[in-house]
Amino acid sequence: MRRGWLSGLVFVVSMGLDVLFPRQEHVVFWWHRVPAFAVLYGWLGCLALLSGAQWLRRTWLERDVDDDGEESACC
Amino acid sequence: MTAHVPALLVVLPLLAAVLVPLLALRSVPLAQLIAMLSVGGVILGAGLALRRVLIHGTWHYALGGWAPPWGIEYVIDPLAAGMALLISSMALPALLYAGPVVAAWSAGQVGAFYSLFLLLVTGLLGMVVTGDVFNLYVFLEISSLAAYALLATGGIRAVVATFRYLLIGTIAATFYLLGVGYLYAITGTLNMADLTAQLATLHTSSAFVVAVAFLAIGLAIKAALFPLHAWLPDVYTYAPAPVSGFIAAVMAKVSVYALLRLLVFVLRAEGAAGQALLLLHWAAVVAVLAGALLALAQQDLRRMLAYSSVGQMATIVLGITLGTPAALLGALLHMLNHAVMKGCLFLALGGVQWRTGQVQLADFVGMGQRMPLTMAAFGVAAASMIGLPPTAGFFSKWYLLTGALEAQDWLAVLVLVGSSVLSLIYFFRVLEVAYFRQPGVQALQRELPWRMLTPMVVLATLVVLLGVWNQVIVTQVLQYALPHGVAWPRT
Amino acid sequence: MVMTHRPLLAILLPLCAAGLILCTGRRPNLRDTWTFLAAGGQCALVLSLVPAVVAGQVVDTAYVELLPGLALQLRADPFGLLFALLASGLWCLTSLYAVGYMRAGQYPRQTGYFACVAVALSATLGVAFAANLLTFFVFYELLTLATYPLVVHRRDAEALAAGRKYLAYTLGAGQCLLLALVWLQHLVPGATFQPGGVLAGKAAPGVLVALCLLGFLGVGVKAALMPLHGWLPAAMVAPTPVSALLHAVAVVKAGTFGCIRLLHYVFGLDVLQALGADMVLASVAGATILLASVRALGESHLKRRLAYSTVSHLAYIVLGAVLGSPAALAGAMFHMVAHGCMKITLFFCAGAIDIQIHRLDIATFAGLGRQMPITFGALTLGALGLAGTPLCVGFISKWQLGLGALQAGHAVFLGILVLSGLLNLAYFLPILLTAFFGPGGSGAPSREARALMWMPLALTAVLSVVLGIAPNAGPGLYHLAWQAVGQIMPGTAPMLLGGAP
Amino acid sequence: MLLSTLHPAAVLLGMALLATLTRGVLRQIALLVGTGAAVWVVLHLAPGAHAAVPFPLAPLRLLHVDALSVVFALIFSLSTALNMLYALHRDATGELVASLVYASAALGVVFAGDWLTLFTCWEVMAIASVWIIWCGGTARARAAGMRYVLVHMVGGACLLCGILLHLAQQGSVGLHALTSGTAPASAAFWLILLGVGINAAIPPLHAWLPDAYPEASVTGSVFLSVFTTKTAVYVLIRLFPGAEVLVWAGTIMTLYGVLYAILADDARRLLSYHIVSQVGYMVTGVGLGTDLALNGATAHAFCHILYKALLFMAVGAVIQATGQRTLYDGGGGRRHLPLVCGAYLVAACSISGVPGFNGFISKSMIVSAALEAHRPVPEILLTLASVGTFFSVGLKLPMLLFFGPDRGGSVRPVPPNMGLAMLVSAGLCIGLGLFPHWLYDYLPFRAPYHPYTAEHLVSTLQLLLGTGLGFWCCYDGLRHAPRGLLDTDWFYRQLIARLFAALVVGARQAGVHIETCGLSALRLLRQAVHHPMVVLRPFGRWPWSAGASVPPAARPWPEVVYDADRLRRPVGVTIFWILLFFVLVALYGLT
Amino acid sequence: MGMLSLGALHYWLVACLLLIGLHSMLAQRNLLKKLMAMNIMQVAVIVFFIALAAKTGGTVPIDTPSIKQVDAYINPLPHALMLTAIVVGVSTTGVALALLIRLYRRYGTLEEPEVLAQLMESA
Repeated sequence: MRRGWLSGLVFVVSMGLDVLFPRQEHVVFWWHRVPAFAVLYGWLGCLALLSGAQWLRRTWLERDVDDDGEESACC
Repeated sequence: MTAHVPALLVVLPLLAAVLVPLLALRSVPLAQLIAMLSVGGVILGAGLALRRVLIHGTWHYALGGWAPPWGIEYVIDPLAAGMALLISSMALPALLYAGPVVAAWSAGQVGAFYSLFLLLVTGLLGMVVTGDVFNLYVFLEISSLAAYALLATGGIRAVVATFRYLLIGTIAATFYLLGVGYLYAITGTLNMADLTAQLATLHTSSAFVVAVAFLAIGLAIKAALFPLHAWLPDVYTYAPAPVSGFIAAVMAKVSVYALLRLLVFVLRAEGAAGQALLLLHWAAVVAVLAGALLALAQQDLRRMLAYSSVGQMATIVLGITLGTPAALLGALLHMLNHAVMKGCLFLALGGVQWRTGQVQLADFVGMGQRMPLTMAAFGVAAASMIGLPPTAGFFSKWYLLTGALEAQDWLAVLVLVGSSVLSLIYFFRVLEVAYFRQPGVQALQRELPWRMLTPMVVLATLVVLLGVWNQVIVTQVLQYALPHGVAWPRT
Repeated sequence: MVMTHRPLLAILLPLCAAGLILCTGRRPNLRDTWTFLAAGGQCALVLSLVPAVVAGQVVDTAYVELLPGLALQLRADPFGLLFALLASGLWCLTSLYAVGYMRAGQYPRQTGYFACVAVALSATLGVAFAANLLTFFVFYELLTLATYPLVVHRRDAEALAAGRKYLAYTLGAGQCLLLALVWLQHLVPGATFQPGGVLAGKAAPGVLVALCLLGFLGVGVKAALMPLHGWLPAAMVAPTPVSALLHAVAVVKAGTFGCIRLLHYVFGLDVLQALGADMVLASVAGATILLASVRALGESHLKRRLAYSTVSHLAYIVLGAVLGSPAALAGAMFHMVAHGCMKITLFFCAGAIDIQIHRLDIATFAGLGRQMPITFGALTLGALGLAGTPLCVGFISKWQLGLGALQAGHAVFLGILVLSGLLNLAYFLPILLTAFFGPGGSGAPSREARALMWMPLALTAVLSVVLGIAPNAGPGLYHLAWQAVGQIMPGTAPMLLGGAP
Repeated sequence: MLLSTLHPAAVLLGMALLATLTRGVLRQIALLVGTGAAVWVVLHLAPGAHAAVPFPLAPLRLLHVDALSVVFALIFSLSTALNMLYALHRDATGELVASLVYASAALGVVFAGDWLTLFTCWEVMAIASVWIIWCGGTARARAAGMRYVLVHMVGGACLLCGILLHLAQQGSVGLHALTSGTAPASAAFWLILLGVGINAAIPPLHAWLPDAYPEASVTGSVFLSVFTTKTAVYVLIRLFPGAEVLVWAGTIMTLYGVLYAILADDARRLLSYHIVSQVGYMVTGVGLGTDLALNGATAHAFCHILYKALLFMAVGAVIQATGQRTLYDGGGGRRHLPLVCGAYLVAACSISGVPGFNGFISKSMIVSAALEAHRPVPEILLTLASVGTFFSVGLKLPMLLFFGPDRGGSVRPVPPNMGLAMLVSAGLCIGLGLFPHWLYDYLPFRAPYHPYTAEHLVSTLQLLLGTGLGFWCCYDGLRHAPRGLLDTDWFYRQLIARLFAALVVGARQAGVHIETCGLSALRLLRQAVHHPMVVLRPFGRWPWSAGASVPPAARPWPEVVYDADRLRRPVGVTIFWILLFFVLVALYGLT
Repeated sequence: MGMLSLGALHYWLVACLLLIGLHSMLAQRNLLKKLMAMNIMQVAVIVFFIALAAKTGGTVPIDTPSIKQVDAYINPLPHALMLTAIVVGVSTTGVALALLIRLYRRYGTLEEPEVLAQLMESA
């Protein structure tokens, strides 16, 4: 619960900062104008990557550890 | 003296044959010496004759001064002289070799043996030098009779074999005689040259056909052409070593010579003669393989050599019936080479049998260590039979193959190659056992006495020398021995 | 045109040595001295021919006429000299090694062994210097006969069976070659080896096809092309020096040598191309390269694995010879040298291992590399070289062959070559892995074989690296190969890239 | 001046030779001095220096110095020196020699002026590196090494084919960019790209890297992490600048590596996947092909080598000290190994692109290049990848490995040379981060860039902050028992290996079968030959069908012996043949 | 020609003799009988040659003072040949008989099958 509050707080603060001091240079794509985009993107990306990875593992990438030891077929 | 060389070729061994038994009662070595001297004289004479005919051409000699075609004429051309030289020079080693073999016999037996041997030589020489078809019959029978008697000295199995041979051989001689009779009936002459002249117009008549059939079959039997070979294996197998060494080397070849002389030289391979040659060709094609296969089947090595002779004789006949220059040269060269190497093989084998009593393949384990020189001679001759360069056999195979290619007779090509592959197998089998199998117990070395060793070593050396000098032989001698109308080398 | 008897002497010298060896069998040291003298002398004689040949002269020797218009005739041209240099040079090292091996293993019948090897080398030189097919055939058969006793040296049932197989294959092939020879003489009387061939327009296509079949059956057996390879693995029962010198260098190379002689000095490539025979032969060679490598993977016995590897690499040579582009031909010729150096190294190593641990099953080498570092170091170099790793001599020929395949417009053969390189690694690397990194030592701790054995194998290993870095080192073998190619395909200026200097 | 054309690789090769001859302290000193000397030599190379050697196949340009090659040579030699310092306590001669040969081969690639030299050094690198892996000594290391070398040899084969095709098409042996021409990409182009791509670990050709690197020894994997992929990046910059396909390949690489890194349990495997991810940035840079992008790729390679080596050093030190390899069976590294922990954090900050560390000054170059090239998708995805990087390397790994609950267990002291090496590396990371122009002055292309702008700092910090929060939220979901990960190596590890084994066995059985068939046929034939008469008998009653138990090799002669006495026929038979033949000849003649 | 004027009768005789000889050589199991058959065959040949020599009104070719012209004599050559042939035949028979005696002493029979059988056993 505390985590949720804290995240929200940080997000709000940084958005405020961004609103107060809007970005001048390196504005090429639309998301560069979105306030606090970086924070949001980092937070969401983090969750997305993690869940995506977990999902990948569960669906395809499971395998038991011990088939690394096998010698190569050519031996 | 040199004028009468043709007669001497026959008379010398004949006289010796009469003389030797008497001398033998006095002293066996002297008799042996005389026998060998007479054969040596024949070699000398044959050499002289060959030299002369090569220089001055064919040598006609009217026996007893009766002019042909009424009298008997001896005709010596390069082929006849060459054959005479071959026969006599194969006889000499056999005689030398016979010494230790007959050592145990009584003087009378020894005398009889040598005299029969000389009679055999006489007969074969006569068959070669005569120019008269009936005279050829007489000499054929002389040689045959002497051969029967000699072969029968090989023990009881030899007696059975010889009697069977006698029956078949007499049939052959009789057929030959009938053939001569038919020729005489339609031409009224017995002289070969005269026959040639007379028959120029007659070779379509049915009597001629029958005559050719009789001649061809008769001589084919004597030449042991498969399937008329049945007399040969037993005879060669059970004959005493020196005899088989000589007989296997030349006797059948003289019959092939007669076949060549009559069908190709005298009858010019025209009409029925040509057809007979064609049939003989097919018979030979079968015979080459049959002989080799049967040889492969044998465990008794003497019998193996006998069957290999069947195959090789067929090879010679094949060369003759192919008829191209190279093929004929190959046939003639193979007569020479095969005589030398087969003689060597039989002498070596006989030596082994004489020393150890073993002729079965299985018993030859370690023979290479026990009798090194003998087996070495055997090996060289075997290599030549297989046709490995630079031994003699390679070159006759070469000419025969070339001839078959000239004639574009692919079947003959295959047969020739196949037979040398088969001979490779059955001779290598012996060498492997003799040299490369570990003998159970290390048998000590017991080599033959020099009198038996020398002939086979000389022959083995000859096998190689003939190979190296075959070019000389072909260009200096054999190409003049070809029937006229066949030129070599083609350009 | 230079007349000299040195080629003849190079052939006669070992024969005399064989005689002396047989005579002095009772005194081993004296006996083996003859081998050394003969090997050295032969090598010196062959080397002395190099300047004249490189200068572009044809070194001919007096000859004896055996058959009308057909003579036993010797000639030293660049290609023949290449082969002669390879054989005689490696004989020098092998004779050292063999003495060490036979004595360390206390082999029986050493006298006969050394005599036969001498005869075999004389025959090999005869094959190399043969000026026409007859001479080639004579020495080719002599080579077979001289090697047979070496194959059955152990004299047990297995050895005898192998020997029978060996003779059945080789002498049977000899008959085919003989027939081809007679036929050739019938078609082109007195033909000698001519760069570019002598048969163009001399015979009907049908006859040429038959002749082709016979000829390549004849030489294909010793070259161990795939349906005809059966004798080579069987012949591995022979003592290892025999497998090294004869069944990796002399005999099998005589086969490939014969292939190239037939292809480019008798038939002429354009004749074969007109028949379409070249692609047939190339396909057979390509299939052999791959199949033999796969068979090698299946073998757990070192010598048999090496034997199949030999089969595959001989097919490289045949392939390069038929592809018909200069680079490929040069690659093929040089691969004779390359494969010779590397494979003889490997067999030497096999022999050393055999002497030390009396086993050749690869699984038993675990940890042996740490105990015999020199042997297995040499083995590593040889193996990597055969796989065509750069800096080893094998890379030079592989590069040439690949480039030649592309020049000839057959990229597929480049694929086959690199694939075979991978397969080579697949069957060599496990050996190194087991030997160097395998768990623990196998049984009793072993050590290097005696100096007389490890020195030659180290030398050949170094040689195969030196030739990889400087292919023209010494007598300039690479240059000789290109000289021969220049004779066969006139006007092929060896281009710098992928080419000769 | 001779020094200006002295090949640095020669120095390292000399060191390798020296390492085989000497032992103990002498060798340690020699190695340090020698590797340092190599750096010095690189710094003193004359730009544009050439050293050509005649060679029969093609003239070799062994030494071809320009700005690009100098940067890579500098970082290679530098990190060789550092890694050598790190490995100074080891007494494994084989591994040391292999490492030095490996490094010198990498230098050889960097300075290669022609295809032949390039390929040669390429192959040598593969062999030397597999030697290092095998020196790991475990069964897993042996197997992984075998897979590694085979994959690399396949790559080498592709490269060789490509090179030969290229040479056959256009004669010149000099290296030049294959993307410069307007001609459509040829087979040679793709083959060479494939060969290089395998070394650059571009998915799906990357699996050899996480498979093999974790299996090497602690010091070995540090060496491995430096050279192979970065030489590939160098070659890509040389040959394929601006190849569009590389943009996407690189972008995918970054995310692919990150995803697997999030899932990885083995510390060094996690780092290995991050090599894939980081190299992805460089590949994208090469693909973008602008001067800034190429500079970025070069710079990133430079920095990456430094901090990645440092990461491996730190993790290696942990393994050296506690013997634990995976993240979950321990922790508390903070308490026992404070220095290692600190060094690791420096490297982690670098790789995560925290301002003030060297990752920040190089990675941002590539992202900005994407920005300037107006490539939205790569830009956004690369940013996402850096999020993942910070997540797994910057937070997950240290949380588990250093700050996790201490499970006790003995802790061996870390050798001082290791610590020193880590300190120096960490110093370099920070130094370059603070003074970017140290690096920028060396960059080959002319493209001014300033990382430390306000917005850039703000956005970067925001991103990191967000990532941190995210990690904080889902921290608990990370603990689980170690599990294996399927990757593209499944194809050759399972599929191809099985098929290949089947092929080998099949071929062998087929060969044996054929031989046995031939033998039995021969036996039959021989039997028939040995006794021709029996061929005439009906098949069932062939007498040799009995004793066929003995192997044919043991039977030189047959069971059924030709017995002349049994086969002797009465003489009448022959007479019959005679008459038959007579009739034949007569009839043939008469008709 | 003169010789045909007798008609072909004696040629049939020759043929019969020859075939009898050959047939019984082929068919008889006794070796002695085979030998006798062989003699019959040879006789056939002799008759054949003599028949060649015959001519109508010719007398034996012995030089008698009363008969001067040559063609009153029959052709002497075949007779001379046949004398030789007879000699050959007799000696062949002699050798054969000698062999048969040895065979009989060893095997106690002259029946070919029995001899062959005993050969088989003695092997």
